[in-house]
Amino acid sequence: MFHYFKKIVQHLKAESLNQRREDPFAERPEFVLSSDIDQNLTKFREIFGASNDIIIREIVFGQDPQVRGIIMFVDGLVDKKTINLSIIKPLMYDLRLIRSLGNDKVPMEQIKTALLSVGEIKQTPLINKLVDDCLSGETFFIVDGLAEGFMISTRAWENRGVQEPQTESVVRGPREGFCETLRINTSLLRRKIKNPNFIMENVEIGKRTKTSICIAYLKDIADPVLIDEIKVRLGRINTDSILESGYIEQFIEDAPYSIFPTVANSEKPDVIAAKILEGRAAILVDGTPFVLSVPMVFVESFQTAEDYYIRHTLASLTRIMRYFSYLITTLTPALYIAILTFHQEIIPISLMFTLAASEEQLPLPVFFELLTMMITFDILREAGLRLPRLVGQAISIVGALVMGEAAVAAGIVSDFTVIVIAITAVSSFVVAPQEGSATMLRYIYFLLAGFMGGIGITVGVIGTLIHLASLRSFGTPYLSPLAPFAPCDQKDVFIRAPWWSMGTRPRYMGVRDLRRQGHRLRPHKPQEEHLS
Amino acid sequence: MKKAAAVLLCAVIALVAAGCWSSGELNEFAFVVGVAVDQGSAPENILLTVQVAKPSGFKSSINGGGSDEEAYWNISNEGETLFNTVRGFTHESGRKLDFQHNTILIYSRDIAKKGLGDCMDLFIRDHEFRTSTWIAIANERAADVFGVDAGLETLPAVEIDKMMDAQQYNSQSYTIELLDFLKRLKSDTTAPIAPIISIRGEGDDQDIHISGTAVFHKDRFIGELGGMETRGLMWVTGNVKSGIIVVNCPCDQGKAELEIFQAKSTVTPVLKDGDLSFLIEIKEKGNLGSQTCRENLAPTKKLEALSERQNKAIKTEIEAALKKAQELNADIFGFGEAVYRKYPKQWKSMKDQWSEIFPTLDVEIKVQSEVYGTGNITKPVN
Amino acid sequence: MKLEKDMISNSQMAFLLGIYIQGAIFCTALVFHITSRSISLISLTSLAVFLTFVFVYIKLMRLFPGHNLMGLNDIVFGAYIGKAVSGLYIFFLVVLTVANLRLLCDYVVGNYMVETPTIAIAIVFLFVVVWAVYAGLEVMARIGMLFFVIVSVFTGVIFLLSLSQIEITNFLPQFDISLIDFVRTNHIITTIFFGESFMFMMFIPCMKQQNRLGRSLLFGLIAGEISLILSSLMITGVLGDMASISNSPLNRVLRQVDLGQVLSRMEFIVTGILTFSVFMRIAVMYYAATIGLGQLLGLKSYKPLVIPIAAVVLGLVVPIFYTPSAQIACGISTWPFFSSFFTFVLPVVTLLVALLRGFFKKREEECG
Amino acid sequence: MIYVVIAAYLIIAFVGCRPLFKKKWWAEFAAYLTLLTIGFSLLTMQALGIRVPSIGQGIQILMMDVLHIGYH
Repeated sequence: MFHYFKKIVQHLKAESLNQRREDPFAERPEFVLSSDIDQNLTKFREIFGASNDIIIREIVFGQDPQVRGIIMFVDGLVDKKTINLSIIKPLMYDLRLIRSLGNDKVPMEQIKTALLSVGEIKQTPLINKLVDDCLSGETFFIVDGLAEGFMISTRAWENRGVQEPQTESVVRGPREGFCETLRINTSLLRRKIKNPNFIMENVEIGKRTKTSICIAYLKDIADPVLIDEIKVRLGRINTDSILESGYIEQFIEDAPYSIFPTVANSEKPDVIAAKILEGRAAILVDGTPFVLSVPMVFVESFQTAEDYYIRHTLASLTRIMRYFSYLITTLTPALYIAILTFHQEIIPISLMFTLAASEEQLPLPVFFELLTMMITFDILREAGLRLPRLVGQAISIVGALVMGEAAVAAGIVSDFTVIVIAITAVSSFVVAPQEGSATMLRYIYFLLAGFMGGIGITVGVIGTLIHLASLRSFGTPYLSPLAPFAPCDQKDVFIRAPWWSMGTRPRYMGVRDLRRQGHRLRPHKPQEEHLS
Repeated sequence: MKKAAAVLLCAVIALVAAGCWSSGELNEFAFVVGVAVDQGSAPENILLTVQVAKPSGFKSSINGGGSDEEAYWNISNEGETLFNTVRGFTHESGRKLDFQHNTILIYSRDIAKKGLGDCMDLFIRDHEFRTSTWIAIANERAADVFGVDAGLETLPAVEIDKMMDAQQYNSQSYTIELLDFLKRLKSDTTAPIAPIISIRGEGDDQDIHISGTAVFHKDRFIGELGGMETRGLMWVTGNVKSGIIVVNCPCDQGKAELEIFQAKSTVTPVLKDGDLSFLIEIKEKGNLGSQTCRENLAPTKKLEALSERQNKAIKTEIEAALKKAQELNADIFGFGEAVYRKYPKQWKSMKDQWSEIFPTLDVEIKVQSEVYGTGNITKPVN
Repeated sequence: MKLEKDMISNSQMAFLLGIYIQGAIFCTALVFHITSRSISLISLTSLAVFLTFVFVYIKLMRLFPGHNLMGLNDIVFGAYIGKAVSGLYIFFLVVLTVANLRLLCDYVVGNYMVETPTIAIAIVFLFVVVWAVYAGLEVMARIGMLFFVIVSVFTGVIFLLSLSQIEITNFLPQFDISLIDFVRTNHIITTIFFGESFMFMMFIPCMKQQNRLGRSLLFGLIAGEISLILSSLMITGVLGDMASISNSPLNRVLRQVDLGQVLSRMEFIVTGILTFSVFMRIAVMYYAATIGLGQLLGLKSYKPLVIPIAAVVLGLVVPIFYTPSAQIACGISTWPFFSSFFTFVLPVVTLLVALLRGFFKKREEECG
Repeated sequence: MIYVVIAAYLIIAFVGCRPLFKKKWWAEFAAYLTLLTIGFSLLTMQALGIRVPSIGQGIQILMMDVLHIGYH
């Protein structure tokens, strides 16, 4: 008890101290280039230290006043060919063509405009800016006697080609997936939505990693309040490293303690484009193929890309089956335990005796037996994921089959338990985005059912619905087309209405322009034309 | 963080507080499928026989091996009152009896004669019993009924349950659920009825036979209806779903069997200035099932003659049931209720004298049957 | 002056009232002890009777826009008596919550979890009710809408399933009950099924469109009433006279209703679904009690009050009635009068006093 | 059983009062504590087996015997 109070006193003291400790991430002091090139040289050597992939090349150019210049770049991040052909070559050979230079100073303006045949050139005296850009793939070129350095964009590095993403495989629909470079991802999106209103704003987050993050949205559709809210939340992130969009997701999401995700992510450009066209905003993070999309609603995780490409009848049926499989994966173990231990009268007579027979010689009570099977299943799933592709496949198949059969044969587990576990296992993969919440819910309901039977499950379901209804994702209620009931949004929830009838965008996001299509687009036979 | 910790703590307290009070593993229960109540050795005692399913018996039958040992186990216990005999079973079997899966409730004839009242209350009050179980009266000792081998099923009680369902195909016995029996028991005038189970044959080729109906006055067994009278009763109460009526052919050289498809009955009390009479109308649709005479019964004239005879046959059955009921002075048809429904005010005065009015009640019976098909062939082969 | 910040739309309020009325499904046990034949007809007449009181409530709300029931009392009765009347209301709300929670626990313990003590079930349900009340009115309105759809669908399905077992003969002698019984059943249904929704006066100021109050409340009442009528029809049809002697006729019917061998014993799942509506009923009552108390004590927010009142309710659940049948006996004989004093007499008195004060003030201005 | 009740009382009182104490909401603080003590005293009485006055019975007696209102 005493220890506890001591901790509280320390906590109070630390709190008062906190205001005075200076913020570790304050901006670094600003340095400016000097006109003497040797001084600059020593400054850069001191900044970059001993890393050998940074190349500092001294060149001499100009005819009568021999001028010294320095070119600096990071080997591997730049395209060597452009540096040699369009920077060094013109400086060394072509300079002599511009004879008409009169005065003694080096004609920097003329070099920049007439000589260096490169796309983008920026000028800046600040060393920090120079260093940051140099490390992200630009080459910079300074000249003796001039206090400004040139930034020439020559970014080109090895990156993974545009391949089919592993996580969301699709039977029908585009197969391209995002890759690690931000510029390629934005180009993939730009190819999908060729519209000047499609804005991509860049933000730089992460003191040490300087990851560039791009907020993509449609100016005339997305709700400006949403965009400002995203910027505010991104602005609040004060961390030194952003390596994956998951960091961003956990920093900006609405309910950090909730088991339900409130920020959606996807690897496919067509999915993200569809979400942007619906009025959502996408957040692309450099260095990861997973793009976030906010706001997210619970119903969104039951919609897959393919639902919108195949015909609406089959799409609606598969979507309803997804809802059922989510219920099955969360509730079956709990119901099995509740029925077996609390409400035996539910079981029909014929099933009753085969069940009792199989439960007869088992050592463990049903609760622990099912618990062990559930835990083994989760271990198997994790093992299957973590191991390299070939071995992973083998593990999950071998594990499921052999272990299940052996356990039944050895008489540790009844065959009904294996069936229940198999059903829950299979149906847990159907709703991929909610797999995390499904596993958590399964264990929560299982414990409740173990202790209180049917009542436990009822209380669990009511509690989950309360939690879901109180969640918000960027201002949009989490169960929004269902809980605050919007009748005309129901066309895309349980069933996917045919395309020609999906006239308006979802209303729950406060979208500015609701109309998505014209009216009366139902395809009809030619002779019907003049009848109506 | 503090708030989350507090909420979690409350959750755990709530969970543990609930605890697992009324949970029980499957192997802690002995599942009862049939209950039989008999007269105990001493006059006021009751002998309770219970058929319990033995799970091990099922195990071997699943993976193919013939199960020599029975899949059920009959235990019986004797005591004055019902509930403490039920609890007394712990002397016999280590597991607690679980009546949730009980399908059949059999009373022996002598217990029924003495009165079911005192050994019925438990089956309504306890939360484990369901009112959708069958109720039946055994001709001799109810315990023996559970001893008979189960024929197609693994448990005799389940076999009886299936037979009770099958009775609707020949409408020879009025199968009734506990709820209907209690409804009749509760009403002042209607007489409760229950099917009769008897065992035929001896030694190991005994089999269960369900036929006839037992009639009660309040909760005492007073009489019995034969197969034909039961059918007459079912015509009136409209419970006939299918069955066979045997009539003589129009040419009187053989028999024709007509299958009943659909039967509807309306019972209307008629009260004309004080004296009460009943009108029973039966509409029946049937089909010519088979014939032994050589005559060609296909033409409609012949079919009408057949339906004429069928009307007479149905009428005789109903009259037989009526005569037997009036003999026993037991309103098994629910006439009293019908009068109450139609003339509530007058019923108040007639209610007490109903036991006098009913035996001398005149009932007019109108039957309108229709034979509309002769199956696949028109004329008999030879 | 009201403590509640978030506003809910009219349709959400209507559905909340609908699920609230459906929550009275376990109270049908009370009514069937007197007569079992003409319950559904009587509930129609009692709905008509209650409509007159709905106009009283709406008139009261129109007189003082922006004030809920507790704020009203201070204005109408002045400071001290107003506080006393609000105190009475809150006492009645707490007793109501405890009685309904007790009814739910007895139903569950009586039929499914026999050896579990009532307090354990009460703790579990109260935990979820506290969670819902903590989440606020808007969240409750949202779940209310969801639960309303689920419960209505299930009641409809069960009714269809039981159609095969319903006998018309159980209904027929419709009006042969004595006048006293008729008035008595009417009184019970009006107070217990509908009267106890008087606390919606606490939420009327939170509705967005104040002009179309009547329509949404009426819709909620009728929507809730439909599924109550369906279930009472089902009970009367299947059980007939047996309904009057069983403690919980609803459960006996659910056990009787079956469809072939598979669906034959689903009553524990159906009861789970029906508990949704009773949960919502208890949550709304509990919420009204906390809001009222918060306003009475002049607190800044009702949230700190939620857990203490849960403790009080928990303390009262077990001792409020000694046995379930004692609750039913009290429910039949004295409870209607006790609750109609609060739900009908007090609001009418408040309205009269308000009108009189309004009348005197106008006279003073004229001649003063 | 009594220890569980007292332990629960202490935990809930401590966790609930601390934020109110820090935010200096004295009215809520007082209301919180009084109601909590009432509730838990009822619970402890039940846990100790003391016969708690039952409201239902009170209503019944009040209405039936004192005011003679009620259906018989």
